[in-house]
Amino acid sequence: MSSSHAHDESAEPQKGPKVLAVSPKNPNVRTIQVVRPENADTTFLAATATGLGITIRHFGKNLLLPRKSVEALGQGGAAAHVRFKNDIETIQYPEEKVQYPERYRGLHRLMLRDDGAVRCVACMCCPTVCPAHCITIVPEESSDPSIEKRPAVFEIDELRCVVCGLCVEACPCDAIRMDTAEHAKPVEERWEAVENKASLMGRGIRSTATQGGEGPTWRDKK
Amino acid sequence: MSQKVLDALLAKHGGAVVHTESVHGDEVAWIARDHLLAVATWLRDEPTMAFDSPVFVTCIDRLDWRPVGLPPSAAWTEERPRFEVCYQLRSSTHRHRVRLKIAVTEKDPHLPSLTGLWSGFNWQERETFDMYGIRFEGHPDLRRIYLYEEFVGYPLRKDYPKDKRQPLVRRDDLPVNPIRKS
Amino acid sequence: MADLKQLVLGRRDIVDDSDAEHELPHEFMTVNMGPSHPAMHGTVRIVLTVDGEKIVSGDVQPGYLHRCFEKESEHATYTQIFPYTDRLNYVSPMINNVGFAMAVEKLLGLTGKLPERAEWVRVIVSEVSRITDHLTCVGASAMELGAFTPFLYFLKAREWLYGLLEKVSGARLTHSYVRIGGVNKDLPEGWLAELEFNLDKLEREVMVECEAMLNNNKIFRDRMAGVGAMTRQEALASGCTGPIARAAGVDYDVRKDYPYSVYPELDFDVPVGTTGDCFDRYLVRIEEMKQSIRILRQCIARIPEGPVVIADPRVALPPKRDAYNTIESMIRHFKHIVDGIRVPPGETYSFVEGGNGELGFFILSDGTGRPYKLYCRSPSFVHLSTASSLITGHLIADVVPIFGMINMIGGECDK
Amino acid sequence: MSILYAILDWPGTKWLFLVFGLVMPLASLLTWAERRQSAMMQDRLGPNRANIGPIKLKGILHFIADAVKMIFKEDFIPASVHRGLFALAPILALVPVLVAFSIIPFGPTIYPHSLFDKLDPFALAASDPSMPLGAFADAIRMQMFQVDFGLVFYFAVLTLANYGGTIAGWASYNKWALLGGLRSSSQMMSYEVAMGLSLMGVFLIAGSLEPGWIVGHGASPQMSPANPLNWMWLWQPVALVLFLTASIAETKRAPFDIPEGEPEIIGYFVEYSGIRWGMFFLAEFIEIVFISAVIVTVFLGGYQFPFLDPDGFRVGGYMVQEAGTAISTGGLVFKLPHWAVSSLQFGAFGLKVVLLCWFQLMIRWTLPRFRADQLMNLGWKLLLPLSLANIMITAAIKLLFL
Amino acid sequence: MPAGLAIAFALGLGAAFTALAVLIGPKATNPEKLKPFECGSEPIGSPRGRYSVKFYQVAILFLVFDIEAAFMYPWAVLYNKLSIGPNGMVSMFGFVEMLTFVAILLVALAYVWRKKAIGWE
Repeated sequence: MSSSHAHDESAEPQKGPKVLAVSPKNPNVRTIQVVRPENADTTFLAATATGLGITIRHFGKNLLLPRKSVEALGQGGAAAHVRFKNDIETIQYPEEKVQYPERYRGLHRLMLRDDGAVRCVACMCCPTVCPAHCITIVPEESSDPSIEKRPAVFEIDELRCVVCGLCVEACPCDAIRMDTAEHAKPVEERWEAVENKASLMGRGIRSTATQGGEGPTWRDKK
Repeated sequence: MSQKVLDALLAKHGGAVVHTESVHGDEVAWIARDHLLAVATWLRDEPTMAFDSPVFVTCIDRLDWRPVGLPPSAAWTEERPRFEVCYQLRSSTHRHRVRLKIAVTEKDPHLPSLTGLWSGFNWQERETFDMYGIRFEGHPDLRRIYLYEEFVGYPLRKDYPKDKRQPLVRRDDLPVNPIRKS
Repeated sequence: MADLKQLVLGRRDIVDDSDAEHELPHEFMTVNMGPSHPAMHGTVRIVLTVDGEKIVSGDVQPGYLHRCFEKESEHATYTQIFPYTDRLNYVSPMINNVGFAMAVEKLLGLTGKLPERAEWVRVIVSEVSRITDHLTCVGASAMELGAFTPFLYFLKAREWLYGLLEKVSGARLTHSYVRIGGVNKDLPEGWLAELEFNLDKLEREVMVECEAMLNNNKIFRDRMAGVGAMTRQEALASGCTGPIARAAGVDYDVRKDYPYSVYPELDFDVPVGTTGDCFDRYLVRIEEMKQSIRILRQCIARIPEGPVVIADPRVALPPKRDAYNTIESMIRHFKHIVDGIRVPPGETYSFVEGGNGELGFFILSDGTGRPYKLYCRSPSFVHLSTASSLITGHLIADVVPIFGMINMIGGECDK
Repeated sequence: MSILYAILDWPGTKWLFLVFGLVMPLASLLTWAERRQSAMMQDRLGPNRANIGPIKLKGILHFIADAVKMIFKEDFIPASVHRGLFALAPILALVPVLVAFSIIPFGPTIYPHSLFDKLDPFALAASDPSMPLGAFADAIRMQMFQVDFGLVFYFAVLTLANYGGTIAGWASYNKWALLGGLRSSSQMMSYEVAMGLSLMGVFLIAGSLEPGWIVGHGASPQMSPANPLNWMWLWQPVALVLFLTASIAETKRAPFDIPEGEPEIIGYFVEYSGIRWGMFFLAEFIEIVFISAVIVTVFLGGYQFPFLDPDGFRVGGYMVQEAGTAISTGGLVFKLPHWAVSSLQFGAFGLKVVLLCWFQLMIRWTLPRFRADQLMNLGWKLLLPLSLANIMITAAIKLLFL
Repeated sequence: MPAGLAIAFALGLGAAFTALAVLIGPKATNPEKLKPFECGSEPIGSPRGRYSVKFYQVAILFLVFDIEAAFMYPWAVLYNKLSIGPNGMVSMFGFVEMLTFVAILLVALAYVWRKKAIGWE
């Protein structure tokens, strides 16, 4: 497998893979040949022994050592450097829940004004941009003279929703958000998956993005 | 990028090439339908061309073509061929690409198949047939590929409504068990 | 002694045609493999005609997952297409996002004008996606060959990477992260360090273990080597790209031959195989994962600071703060949402190196906010078209590694 | 009293005890153990939820849930199957393994009247087994079926297990099942030969086909059968590997699970569901236990606890012949009563069997699956010549050192 | 006799399981469910066709080799006696006899191997 002396006339003991070509555009981009284990390198017994060595090590480790904490599990591989813990990655869902990342797109919610009214002004941006056509808004005149319109009906069919987050981006007044870190609930009937205005507002909080808001947005970040 | 391909094509097959252009770095050559096979064979076998690899086949349906910002003359009219079949080719040795376009009329949507030259076009031509109803003559196995045989119409044509429904097809031909029968 | 030898080995001077002559009559059996079959991931039907265990012919029929990507795209704005592209190759959605965005940017004339950090972020997420793609492919193939344990080790690592992509984009799989003119959001704080840690863990633990369990394993090797071999000529003529073509010795990688984004600045190796069989495809994929890790390490070291989306009002949404406060931005915001990004009339074919090979988007724009025509050159579809000839002559059991190493992704193949 | 002992010594009692007291629980537990163990190997948790109220036991109760589920599942028979054979196939798969257990000596001979005495092997050898009364009367032999052709009976019976898969495949009127059945029969046949031949070396050394004899005497008459060095694993290592390989192939489990080969052909039991499928499944797990029991009996000293002779632990003893029986004596002895010795020996047998089951599961989850032709090649072109060579080399060595 | 007992008991157990299935299991069939399962597609052709002769070859080979192996059991058991000649000396008789037998077996194996009757190719 490694270059034998018999036919290697260039006598250039090369380490690493065999280089077939070098890209003319970038000398550091090379075409290499994959190292193929030869037939002689592979045997049934050795392979079985190697494999068993690895699996038995995992088995022993997972049998003897305690599990990682749920916090560590939710962090993917990064928090795995908890010492003297086993490798088990399973999260037992209803009892153990992972911390979703900040950007996690979960169930929608409608944000509230300071007086608890809905922030949405029924501008129809989100139903327009939604690729799944899952948002239904019926606008009505707002009782507040400073606000033109508000949604009389605001429904999101969470079964149709593809959770792309375009509605959040399209909202010009921070009225709809997906940062609830909640899944769509399992339902028995299709209509139960339709979230109405009350349930969407029920999850809502007061928006911090006041008009004329100060402070850098994510796009201004250096 | 590969202007020399178009130049060579014009020089060699001037009669077959209707028109050439370069858009966004892609070289396009309109080829007359009857000369397609000859041009394609030459492109594959000529060492300076050596288009050894197919990239894709697709078709453009110009039925609603009313481009915004272009003069009305650019819009599609009944007199022009409705379909354009695009063949994109790639050369692994010269690293150039070319797109062949063949105008195909609505009444008689057929053109010679290039499957015999590049086997990779087999399924792609079937796909184009399936979606646009273009018949590739000489194709060894021109069947629908994504859709079922009973499907009515060609869904990617512009006159096929997006939400058109198809009749439900049932197949009930359970073979009779010889043992139970006896 | 010579007689004994003759007795055992048969007479050399007599042509041995006994097998051909005296074969008892038997019938070929036609059997459906798929669509609902454990090995036909992504629902494909193969109508096999078998002689005992040997495949005489196989008619591969995709289409059970047809999603009407192209028809739907013609009715969606360019931004709305991103969620659809997520579902093309659903094990590496970021690359699809990037590929589609690049095609639109080419029509807009924005190629090369993106903020530098946006390009680097795109490369980082693409390469992470490429690793997840290969992990899935290699792991799933190993699992279908009965090696369930390496499969779960691979998936464990894939889960870490998905977790990272989730932190960036907000979703594990359907990221919809890239936008025309850049990306949606910048990388979170400390994300690169976490990525580096996970890459180390992947390279030093998972890949080492799995290679030890698979590469030199005679059973695995025998199942893969010499199975579904494809010559360089066949690979080229059938339009194969990506790991399958490279395994057959085709030295073609879009990142190397038509470098895009920041790939010209990066150092990496393109692995190619010699025999073009399933084992070479496996090895190429394993090596590509290592190269992707190498690329990612360079990216982590070199990524510059700066904005991640272009400041061009034609393509990017105005910043939220401006949309809240200034009427111009508000109007632009509405125009953007309602009309979509207006792309000048023209057509282009733009391609990137996807997880499975050349992933191209052919877009014809008529100047509105929606593509007049969008065609996706999906590598899985091209590769699957070779499956019929690859499985012919092999045993039924060989369909599994061949199909696994073609890595047909239903969403991409059936579009 | 002696009627009680007669009932206890009745082969049927032993079979019931063996099957319902040992094999079925172990096989059922294996269905749970396989899932838990594979999970542990693969960094997962595995099933751990089955519980009855507060009794959780890490999901051990899973096998009960499985059984209940399978019994209460629809007894579903597709329209086009051959009904008689369809119903017969799972029974045919299950019966041979259960029958084959009758040759396994699963414990020492119990002398109920001297249960609390420290056994004197010399007195035992001198005693007349036909005597109706006395300390050694009413002996209960922990082996149901003691015949000279012992292990040949096992080969013969296990060959019948072939029919289960084959008939299931044919009766199902399903092409995948048919392929599975054909694969199953050709695989079992191929490995049957190697399996039979691989044990020939053991028979050469022991000079007997009777498993009880092999356990009771070991490889060499110069050493106590309780000495681990006297067990066949040391004398026939090649045979051990060959037999293990061939018998894992006989159980039709990975890496030899091509008759099932889930991702390829779905297996000969595609059309089976509920308890009928469960019988195939159970047969497979019983076969694991059985293979372990055979290997323990033949190669690992059976019920022998290391250095535990019938009268207690002994280090540095020697063998003497007394009334045609080889008895270990002398050395440093730690005498134990008969009940303690017997319990330890039962325990040793159980532990060895469990360990081998564990090992088989370990292998199953480590290796990929063979392809049909590679499997054939391995059986015919590697195992068969190797076992023939093993026989001849064993015979030659035996000739030289006789 | 004990073997017959075991067979009877085991058959009884199998029958009991089947009876459980028949008695307890619910019945709810429909025509779709009663079709043979072929990956969700309509089956093409019958599975009762004549299948490849290669499967039979294995069976024949098995018969040949297994019966030959059966001759070895008595030899193995009696090997001790065969190895002691009439004069109490070591006798090669048993060994040579079996060596010849195995050699013939190997020749047969080599022939079958060469004829590609084992495996599927």
